[in-house]
Amino acid sequence: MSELMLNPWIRALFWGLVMITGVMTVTAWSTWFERKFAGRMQSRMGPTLVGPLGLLQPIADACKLLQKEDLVPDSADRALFNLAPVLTVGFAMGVAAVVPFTPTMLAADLDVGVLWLLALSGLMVFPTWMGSWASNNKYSLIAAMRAVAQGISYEVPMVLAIMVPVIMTGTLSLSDMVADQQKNGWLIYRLPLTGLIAFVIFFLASLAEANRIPFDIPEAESELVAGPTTEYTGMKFGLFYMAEYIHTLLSSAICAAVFFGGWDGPIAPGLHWMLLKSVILFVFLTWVRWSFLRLRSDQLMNLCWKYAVPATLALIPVTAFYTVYAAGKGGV
Amino acid sequence: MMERLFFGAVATVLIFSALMAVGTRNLVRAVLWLGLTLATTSMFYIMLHAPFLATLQLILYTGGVLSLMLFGVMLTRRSTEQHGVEVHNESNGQRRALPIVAVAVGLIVTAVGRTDLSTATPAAVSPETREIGQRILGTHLLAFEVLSVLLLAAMVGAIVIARRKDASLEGKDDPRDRAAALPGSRLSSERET
Amino acid sequence: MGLESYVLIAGFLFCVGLYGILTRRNAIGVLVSVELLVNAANINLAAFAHFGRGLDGQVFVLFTTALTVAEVVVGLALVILLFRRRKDILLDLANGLKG
Amino acid sequence: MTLVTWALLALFVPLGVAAFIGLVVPLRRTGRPAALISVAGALVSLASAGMVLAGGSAALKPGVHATVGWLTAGTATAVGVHLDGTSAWMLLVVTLVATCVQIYSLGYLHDEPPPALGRYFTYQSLFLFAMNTLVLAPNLLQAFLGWELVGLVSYLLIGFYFRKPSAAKAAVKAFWVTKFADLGFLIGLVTLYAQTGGFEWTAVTPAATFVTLMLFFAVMGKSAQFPLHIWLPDAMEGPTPVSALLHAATMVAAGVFLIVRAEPLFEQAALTRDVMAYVGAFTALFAACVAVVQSDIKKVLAYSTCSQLGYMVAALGAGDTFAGYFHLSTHAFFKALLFLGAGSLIHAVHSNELKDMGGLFRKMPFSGTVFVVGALALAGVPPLAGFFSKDLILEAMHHHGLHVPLAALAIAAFLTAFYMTRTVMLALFGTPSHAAEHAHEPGIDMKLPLAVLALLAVGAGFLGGPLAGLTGHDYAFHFTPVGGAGTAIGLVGIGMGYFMFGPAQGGAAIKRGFAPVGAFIRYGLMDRLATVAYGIMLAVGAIIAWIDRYVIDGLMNWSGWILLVLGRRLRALQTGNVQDYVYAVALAVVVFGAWGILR
Repeated sequence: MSELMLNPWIRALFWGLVMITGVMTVTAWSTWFERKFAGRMQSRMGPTLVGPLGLLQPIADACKLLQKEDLVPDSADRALFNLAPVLTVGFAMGVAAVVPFTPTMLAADLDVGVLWLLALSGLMVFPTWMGSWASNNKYSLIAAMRAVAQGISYEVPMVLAIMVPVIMTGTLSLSDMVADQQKNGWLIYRLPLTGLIAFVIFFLASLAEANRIPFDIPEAESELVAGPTTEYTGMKFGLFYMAEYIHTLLSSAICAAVFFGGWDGPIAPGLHWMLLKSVILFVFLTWVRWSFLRLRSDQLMNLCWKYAVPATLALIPVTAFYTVYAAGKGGV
Repeated sequence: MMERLFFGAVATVLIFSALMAVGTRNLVRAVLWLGLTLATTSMFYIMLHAPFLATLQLILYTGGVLSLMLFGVMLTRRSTEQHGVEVHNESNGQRRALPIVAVAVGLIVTAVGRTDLSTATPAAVSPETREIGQRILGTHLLAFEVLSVLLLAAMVGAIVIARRKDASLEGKDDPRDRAAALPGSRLSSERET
Repeated sequence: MGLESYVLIAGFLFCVGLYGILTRRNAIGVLVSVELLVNAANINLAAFAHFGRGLDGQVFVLFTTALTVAEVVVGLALVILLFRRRKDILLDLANGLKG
Repeated sequence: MTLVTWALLALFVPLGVAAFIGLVVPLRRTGRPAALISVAGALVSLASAGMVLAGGSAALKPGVHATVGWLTAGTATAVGVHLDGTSAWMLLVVTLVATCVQIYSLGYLHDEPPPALGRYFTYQSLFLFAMNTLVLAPNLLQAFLGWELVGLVSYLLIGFYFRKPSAAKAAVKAFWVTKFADLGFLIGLVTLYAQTGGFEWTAVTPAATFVTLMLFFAVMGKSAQFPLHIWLPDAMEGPTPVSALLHAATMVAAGVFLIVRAEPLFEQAALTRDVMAYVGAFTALFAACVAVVQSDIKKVLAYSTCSQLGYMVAALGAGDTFAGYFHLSTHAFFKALLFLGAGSLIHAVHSNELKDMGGLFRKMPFSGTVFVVGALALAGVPPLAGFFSKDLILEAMHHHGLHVPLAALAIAAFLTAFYMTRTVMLALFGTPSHAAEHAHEPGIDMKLPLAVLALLAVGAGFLGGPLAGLTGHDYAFHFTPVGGAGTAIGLVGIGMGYFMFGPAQGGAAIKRGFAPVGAFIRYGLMDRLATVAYGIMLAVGAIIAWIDRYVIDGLMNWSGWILLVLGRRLRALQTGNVQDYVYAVALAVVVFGAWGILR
């Protein structure tokens, strides 16, 4: 077994399968968790009927979605319409490839893991756009404009924010980043405030890229019906829904790895720590989701261009200065 | 053998998507086919031991440039689409373009055939990403700085070009526009001539 | 795979782009074709960097990438201006400089 | 903490403050808190500069050099700090004057709206950073960065009242004139780099003459030497504390400092030094002449600054670096004092005009006294600060046999004493104007800096010995005939001024005799010159016009006709369709490619 795992292809395949299954399963039950959590926040019960504590609810949901009729609007661009949900899950899962759960448990230990991450988050815009354009529906089209504007805007602070960890650890590989944190302390506190601000902005930007509340302006069901997914039914809608959850979960995992030391922690094995940190962040996200109102389009853009981008631009020289002089690292 | 097959597959996708990008009449699809071409190119970069370029290609071209183009398509929708049907995207001038392109292909094949490119062997170790950074901020620093000035100029230029409001088309809420719309002013006399 | 296969593919891609530039009526279509040209050049640069054991080729791909972004930005701004003035973006109709 | 750490603190605290109060918009908008933070930053900077100097000449003499690599393409260059006696002392002078000015501004700009106040202090902190960058520069490249930065801040501060058209115009004028001069700096830098592959102060190169001439051109712009002085009087549109800090004490002296710093370079260029001696002396004389007839108190001081900078440049041209440098530091103190004193007079009467003042001494004894102290120091009355440094300059000119510049400087010394007496008499004594009736002393925040600077204007002259030791020169005060003559000339000037503008109001005949000259200088020396030049140009132009009309135009018309006919034929090629042009390009590429490949 161990000899077999040395072959990078086999290794990638194995962990890829593990990741996909794992992520799918976790995603399914994260919807259950979210509904329970939201229920408690609003003095409700959440799902209770299917299985003990409603634990089988996700399976029931999946069955329901599969049974529904698959509609394609007459004037839709059929090929793009069908391609979009597949791509959206594909891109979301692609991120999983570089998430380092433990030193050995990661599908692809890319040299340029960070860039891969950014690339796929950037690409996430396309399926959303494609689906809404192909629907040939007014609401969807407005949603498409919003999605693209939001996507390319938040790409900027996201890239700039993650430059802070990159400069501090001097690597583009996510696993090296975690290893560095194990040695020199977590990035969230290594440079006071800077790491924290970078984390907050990165986190916000990944929320915006995933179109989560409070950044779900393209979806905005109260004004745009359901945005990109207006015309989607059944499992195709389910795929969009799933992609959002996968994206959110993986964002939490990545933030845990990049800013909170990943698998670093005492006593318990690394994987436990990594999962614990990810789950805490995910709970935090759920909490945010059920506490905040949706932003307006212009507020969203203001937040990005007037606050997040200047802040990250200021962080980069500060970090560079710290890295070169105070920590005595880097330098030419 | 595996490598050959893989290369062949990637090259086929690349060329096919490129042909579709210039050939399809549907502008949106053309842009999306271009996206496929660019994504496939990043596969080439991986085969050429340039993973940094590959991911950057995805971020910048596929993520950035393409989104911009889609924006362009959406903003000019009235031109590209009527009653939900794409129009006006047909090609013209094939009769004169085809020969020149055919000659160009022939020339390239001939030129490559006359070289000794096939004897070149690839580097055994792939270079580190770090080295690229050092190159940019070392040997090519001047080019890098000039490039930053260029990007700034492009940014300013794009804003200036796209921002200027045509008083005859847009609402005249800016006083300068109102002034420009007055008879005899320079801007208004330039307009529609 | 040898260097010549990359160069040939890139050359062919370039010709496809050239064909697009010459035949597309729509300004955005022309921009798409220009992307193909630049992409072809980039493949060549990366290939020569790999086979020539240098890094400068890769560095220059980065530079051309940035250049292309600038070009697309300005190009699209022009397209939008054209659209505002003429209500269409068809290049063969935009011949105001006709002698 | 090491000296370098202190120096870095002096450098970066103002930057941090500028960034903090500049970028945190709500803070900037509140005005006064931002101002206090800025003053605190300046005080920290001043304390750090003091600590650097307290390190002692033993530590500073060999020069402390701490740099990091920057722009490492080709040959490496560096940024960092270079500490020796010269830069340490200059650092102290700059931070001291800046701190005084900032404290003074608290009172002077009290009535500004809060956002404007915040903006003002952001610029002030930024200026301190920029100036310190220049002062601590380990090489010419960093000096250039600082040089451009202070130019920028100067532009921003001159245009502080940007809603006033004259201020906006003055800012733009200052910017363009100095930027034009800075081209010289750039050309000099590029030449130096091409010759030596670096930007070192101590570079040795055969092209030194050219490089230094170019650098001196930039200095002429920044230090307001004739004929590039034209921006400085206009720059008085800025708030008076700004004039005191930037356009009297520090920024305009940056040019002089640059020459002091680049002494090894200038030593290789005898020609440049001669040019400097003559340009400096001429500027000193010319500006002093103009200062005599100004009616605006700030304009008097502005021309006086020009004139004094001329002294420094002339001294450097004579090769006596220390004399120029010493005068730079004493001048910084007493000219800042004069400007701030003038500021409190202006503040009291709300006018720059001398005729709106008069009799202010009785209303404002403190401001009047410090202004008189500054004026006496400027006039070179012993034992005030200006006496020692001016004496040293005159002696240096004499020592190096530069008799023509010496004569010019001596006349300028007379004029200096004369116009300062005139200003004092008109502004402080005589009959009070209507506006001066309600004048009263400023608050403590304006008095304190005035007191500090007045003490320095009195005592700085005695610092010559220690300063010389610090910068590695020899200096001991001797009484010499030249110096004595200079002082005597100054005293005569004062007497003359008192005679003409004092209570006696004598010398009516002289006044009448010189009235046309005064009017000529006041209302249009440059204009008259321009008129003459204009006449000559018109005459030459008429000749050229004839040739142009009948010879060249004839040819042109003929060839134009040909082109027209050709053009009509060729127009068919211009289809206006972009793709046709691309097609032509592609066709050409394919044809040439085929020729190249198949050949």
